[in-house]
Amino acid sequence: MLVEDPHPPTPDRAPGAPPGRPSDDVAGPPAEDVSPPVLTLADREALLELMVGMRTFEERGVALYKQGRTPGSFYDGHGQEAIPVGATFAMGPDDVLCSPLIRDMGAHLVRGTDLTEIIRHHLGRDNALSRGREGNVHFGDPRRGVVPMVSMLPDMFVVAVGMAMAFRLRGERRVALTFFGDGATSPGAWHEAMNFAGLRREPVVIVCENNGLAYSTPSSAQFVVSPADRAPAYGMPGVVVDGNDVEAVFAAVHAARERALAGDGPTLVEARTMRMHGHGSHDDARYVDPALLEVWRQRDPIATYEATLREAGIDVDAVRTRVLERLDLAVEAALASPLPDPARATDGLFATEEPVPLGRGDAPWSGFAAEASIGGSGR
Amino acid sequence: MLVEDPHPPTPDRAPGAPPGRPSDDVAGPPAEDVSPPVLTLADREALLELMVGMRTFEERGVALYKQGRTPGSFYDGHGQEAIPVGATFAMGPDDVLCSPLIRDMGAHLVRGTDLTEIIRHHLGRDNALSRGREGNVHFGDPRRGVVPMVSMLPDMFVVAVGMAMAFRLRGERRVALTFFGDGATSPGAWHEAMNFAGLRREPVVIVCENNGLAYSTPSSAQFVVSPADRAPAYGMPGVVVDGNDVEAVFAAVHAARERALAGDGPTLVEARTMRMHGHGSHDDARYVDPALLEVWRQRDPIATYEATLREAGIDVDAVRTRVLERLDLAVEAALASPLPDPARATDGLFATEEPVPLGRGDAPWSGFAAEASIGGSGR
Amino acid sequence: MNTVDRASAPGADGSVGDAPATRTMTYLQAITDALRVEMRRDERVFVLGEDVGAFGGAFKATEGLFDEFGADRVQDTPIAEAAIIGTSVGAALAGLRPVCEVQFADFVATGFDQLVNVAGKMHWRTGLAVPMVLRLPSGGGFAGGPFHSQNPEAWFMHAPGLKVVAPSSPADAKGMLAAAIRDHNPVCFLEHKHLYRRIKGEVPLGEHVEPFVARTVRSGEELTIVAYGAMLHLAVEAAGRFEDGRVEVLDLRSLVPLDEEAILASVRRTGKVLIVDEANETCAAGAQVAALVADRAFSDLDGPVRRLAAPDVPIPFSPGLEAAVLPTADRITEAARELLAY
Amino acid sequence: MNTVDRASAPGADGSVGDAPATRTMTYLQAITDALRVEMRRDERVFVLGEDVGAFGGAFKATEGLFDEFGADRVQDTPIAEAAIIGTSVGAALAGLRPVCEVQFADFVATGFDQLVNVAGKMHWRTGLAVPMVLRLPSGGGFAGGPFHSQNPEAWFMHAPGLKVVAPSSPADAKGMLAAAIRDHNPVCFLEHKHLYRRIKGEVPLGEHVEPFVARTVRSGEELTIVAYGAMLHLAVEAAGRFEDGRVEVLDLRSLVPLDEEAILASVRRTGKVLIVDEANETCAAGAQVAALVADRAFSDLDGPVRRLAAPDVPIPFSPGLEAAVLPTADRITEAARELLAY
Ligand SMILES: Cc1ncc(C[n+]2csc(CCOP(=O)(O)OP(=O)(O)O)c2C)c(N)n1
Ligand SMILES: Cc1ncc(C[n+]2csc(CCOP(=O)(O)OP(=O)(O)O)c2C)c(N)n1
Ligand SMILES: [Mg+2]
Ligand SMILES: [Mg+2]
Repeated sequence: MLVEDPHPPTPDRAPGAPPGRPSDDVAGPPAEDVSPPVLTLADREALLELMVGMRTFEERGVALYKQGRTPGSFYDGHGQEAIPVGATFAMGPDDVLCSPLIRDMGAHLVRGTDLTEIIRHHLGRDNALSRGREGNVHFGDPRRGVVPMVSMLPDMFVVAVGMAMAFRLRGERRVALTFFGDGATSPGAWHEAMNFAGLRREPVVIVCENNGLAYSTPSSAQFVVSPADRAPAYGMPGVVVDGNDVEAVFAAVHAARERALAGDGPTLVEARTMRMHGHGSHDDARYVDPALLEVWRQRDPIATYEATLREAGIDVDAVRTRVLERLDLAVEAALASPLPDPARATDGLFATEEPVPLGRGDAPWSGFAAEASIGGSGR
Repeated sequence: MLVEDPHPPTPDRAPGAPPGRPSDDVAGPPAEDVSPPVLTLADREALLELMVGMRTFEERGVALYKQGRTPGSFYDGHGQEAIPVGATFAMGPDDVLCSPLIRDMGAHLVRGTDLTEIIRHHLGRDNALSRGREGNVHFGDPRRGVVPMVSMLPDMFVVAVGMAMAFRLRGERRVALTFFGDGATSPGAWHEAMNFAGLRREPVVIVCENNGLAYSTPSSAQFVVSPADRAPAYGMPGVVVDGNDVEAVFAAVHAARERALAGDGPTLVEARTMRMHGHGSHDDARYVDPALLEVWRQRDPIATYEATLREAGIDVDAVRTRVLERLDLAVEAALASPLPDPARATDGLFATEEPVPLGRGDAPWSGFAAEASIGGSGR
Repeated sequence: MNTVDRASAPGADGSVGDAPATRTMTYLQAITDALRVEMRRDERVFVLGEDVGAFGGAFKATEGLFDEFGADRVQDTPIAEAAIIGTSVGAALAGLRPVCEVQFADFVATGFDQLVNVAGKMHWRTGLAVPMVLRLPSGGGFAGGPFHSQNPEAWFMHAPGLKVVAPSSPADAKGMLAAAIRDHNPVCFLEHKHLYRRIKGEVPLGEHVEPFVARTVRSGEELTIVAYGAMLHLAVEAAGRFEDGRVEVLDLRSLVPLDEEAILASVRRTGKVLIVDEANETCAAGAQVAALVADRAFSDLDGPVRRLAAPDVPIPFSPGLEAAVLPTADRITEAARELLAY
Repeated sequence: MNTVDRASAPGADGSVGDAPATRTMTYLQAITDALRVEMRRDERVFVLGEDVGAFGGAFKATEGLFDEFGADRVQDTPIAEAAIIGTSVGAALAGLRPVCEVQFADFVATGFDQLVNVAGKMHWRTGLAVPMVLRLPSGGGFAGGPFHSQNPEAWFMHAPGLKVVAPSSPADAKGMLAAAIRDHNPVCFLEHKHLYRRIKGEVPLGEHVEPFVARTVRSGEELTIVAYGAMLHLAVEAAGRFEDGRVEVLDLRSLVPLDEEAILASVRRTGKVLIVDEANETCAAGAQVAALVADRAFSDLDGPVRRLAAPDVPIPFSPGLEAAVLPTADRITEAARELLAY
């Protein structure tokens, strides 16, 4: 029954709010009393290794594509590695990623998805991730809690909100992490997802990768107010972070996750960065001023972090060597893989068996080691 | 070529902005130096008459529906008359309404649409507005610059932005006025329309009728932040106005129109009111607390305005009498009208002739009398 | 036996050996009953949509559920069909079984992308199941006009990965909704608004599940009328105007999967077919059935493959116009007569 | 004459008395040419879409237009298909003639509601014309995968009020796009991505308008193959494998309006028909053509109404899988052979 004044002043809590949730601080910043997460030296080395892994993989991917060995298209996130890596590093094993997008190869690496399978997928070979039915960035690893994306932007954000709702309804201690670009804030689906997430305080962590471009279109032709500044319009905080600083991304996403786990709802983390390559490998991006690229190249997330870690005593060259060795083996194995069987192209349109729950992903951050297992289900 | 920093601070003007527009004050309040519009005694009497006309019509409409003479459904805007009347009263003859919705009968009256045709339309008789193809609130009068609505909320807002774009591109001095309810801010189409309007500074005047309810669902279960407070997220001002005060609505919409004509873009006017009847005549709205309705009944837009005008010397009883006489005649004529010819149900799916431009509507505000004609095209 | 105000109703297949207890219900009550029974049976099932909570939905299909199951399992949503569908996909991926109500089937167009591109393609692409139901109050016949009368099922049929069902009787409404909820795939459940309160029938109490196959509602040797949803009742009425044993009526019940064998078996036997659709004619479900028959029953055909459907215009509001557009028992009878005489 | 890498192309109807000057163009160049010519001719025409401005569009269909016509008439939009379509409806109502580009036809699902409910129904409901064109780069064949290969035309055919056309040759691409722009109705213009750079043909310079009717591309007496878009080329290739004069190929070119008389005339003469569709089979354009033939050409049919289409699954990415799903010249040949032998 409608008894309250129909026009509650912003941002009072709606009576429709989920029970048992605190009603303060809806649109405020993340709680200040959360102690900042500690990154050990091993964590930091892992972060570097994951970023280098992403870049090395993608460089090889570009090469394979240009050699004509990869059908369709190839997309990379050169210069944006800190975002998928830093954000996913803050996720626990039972958290889900829904979904890593076009610049987020590193997220898959953090979760531990097999590199050979990923390359098989790109090459259109038979593989455990997509059976050749999908290509380029359209893959995930449900066994590791990673839901594959669809192209339509930002549909998977809506889906992530629904996953988070399920976690909330069941009282589980887990969050859904979602990624999208600056351009993906323009479709109506973004608004609906933001609104549902904010209204119902779903435990969803929202990472907007603002690289200033949507294909050839600059952000300035997408919106007048930046994504983080729009978050309060949905009763959630928006946080801007340096998207080229992997530790900063980790910290911001970690705080957002804590907030979600505490029942305080979603946070939009806007990670600012620059797309350093074309939209895809087919695009020379001549519409971007080389001088601007040069400015950002000075801020390369890997080079700067390497310098920091080298100073901290880490053997960054060994990291690179390890990564390259793994990659070489994976590429070799993938290139030797068979193509999928055309006779099976049409099977499995419908599910005929009780669905298998999503599995748990790798959660390499040392901070999780101490934590008790939080009840995820295997796959 | 992308040369600017991809992350301009909010709310700097985007380089994609239409040329020749001032770049200040994007998200600020309407300019203060616009002198408030003057309402003559005749204007005020007209406002009252239009509100009374709407209410009287709708009460008769409910009766006809309950008598089973009106097929389908019937919706009314009892208690919200000040909004469509006040807002449309601020429109010039060449402005378009796209579109009056479910609570906006008064808008049609301001534009001068023939009452008998409207009743014919409701009754499913042959009529000039819809030929019986549409019913209840689905009508407009293109000859008077009023585009009929569709049900899908808030699709016509998107269309209004497109009409405004055409006016801007052709350099015409006219605006598009659009209406929608609080609930209609949840669909993705709302976001896309707000974003296009704000980004391109379209001359569109946006009236949100916040009556606290979307069917049975209170606003508090639709959003956490009210529509006016969301407008700045799109680089446009949001203004809250008492939706039960017809002169306040008129003034706010007048200011929004001036702002749009000056090239400063859209304004969202949130008119706060209360839905005093059910969602439609089929709905007893038992989900609304009677005490809350009683509070709002004290603020009835017609009763309070009548009191004011009576004090100002206007013969309000004569107004009621005039309205009723016109209505009786119109109902009688409509009930005597023939049904549409079933043989013609399928004709005219496609347009085969050069489209006829929208016509000019009545613009009864005395302030327009002095203004020169602004180049609209007849129909 | 179902009753219907102006048509004899299709028989429920009645003769079960250990027949469960039944009760007379309207089509609408049968839907509510299915929701209640399935929600009691499986705590993963929840409903969401506009005004489905305490209000019980625009048509009262969820009446009583909020009181019994609470706000978490009977969720009022903002007006946002893409989010209703998209969050349901997410909830389904996370192991729940959402049943969404779209207030009128017409509004599904605003959530179309989530349905066809996300829900429909998920399993084939990724192996992930999306067990969810989209309840779509559809159809005309009550002066709903162009935006409250649509029959969008053909759009879904042309979107691989969606199941599409359209019951015509109360017992089927219950049994097929239960089956849809238990299905591991996204199911578009077309419930016909004009049948909600107009038809009553015996409905099994407790658990009741109907498979997604066609059913012969009336047997005949000379002509097969294929129909589903509200049109089934008109087809039965029309068939009843001919001598017993001449006109067979097949209730498709499920459009995806389409019970091709049942259609072909009937048409091969009768040699003639009339396909009735309430939807707009071009590329409707009936076109698919016609194409199927024209290919795979060709050698048994003794006459042209006839269709009756709404012409390709929106559904008009004014009752006289609407009646001119929607198929009627008279027009079905007329077409049947012509075919029988062919 | 058009050329195509692996198939003989459909003939342009060539033999015009006072033939205008022509130039060899790709299908894509022909589209750009149509836009340029029509924009020069009518200042109400403007284009909008994602990246269509200085960048020239994802496929470069609008290349050069921004430089010639400026930002007002070649508008980059945010990623928002509903707004692209909906603001176009508004601009059309206000007297302009928008031509929207949807970056890939697949994304039209996100703007579906504006298209089917607002644009499509407007004229019949209100008498207001909505002259606009939706350019939809569609189709597969290049490892685009499930979200970059779709053929959504049947959805539009089932939405009254939309015209739907799908040219197969450069000359038609130009002439039919010009006709779409001059049409007073919303027109879905399906341009096949796989034809963009693969086929070339002679295209009339300057103004060139093609009506929305079918065209006989190859004459024959024993079998009609009905196709459109990319499939037309495969049909011509397959027909060429039989002796001259046996297999007729009809290029539908327009799906709404559907040139029923041309289809019926051909099938009545040949007595057999094979309908080829790149889209998913169920409720596709081909189903409508089959239903039409099975009803109105029944007495002239000498064999079953055969269809070839993509099975009801998303279009796979891996080239071997994709080839297994899309119709090929070989499969068309095989089906034609069977029918000829029937
Ligand atoms: C609904 C929809 N429309 C259009 C596209 C085509 N498209 C693919 S990526 C892209 C640009 C995305 O920009 P952004 O979200 O900023 O991500 P970025 O590429 O910069 O990482 C576009 C327009 C799409 N994927 N989805
Ligand atoms: C896209 C869409 N979904 C659902 C509906 C059904 N519907 C009609 S009116 C209404 C409530 C509208 O609320 P609001 O916008 O606040 O307007 P009000 O009725 O209060 O004037 C709903 C849900 C619709 N018209 N459009
Ligand atoms: Mg971007
Ligand atoms: Mg409201």
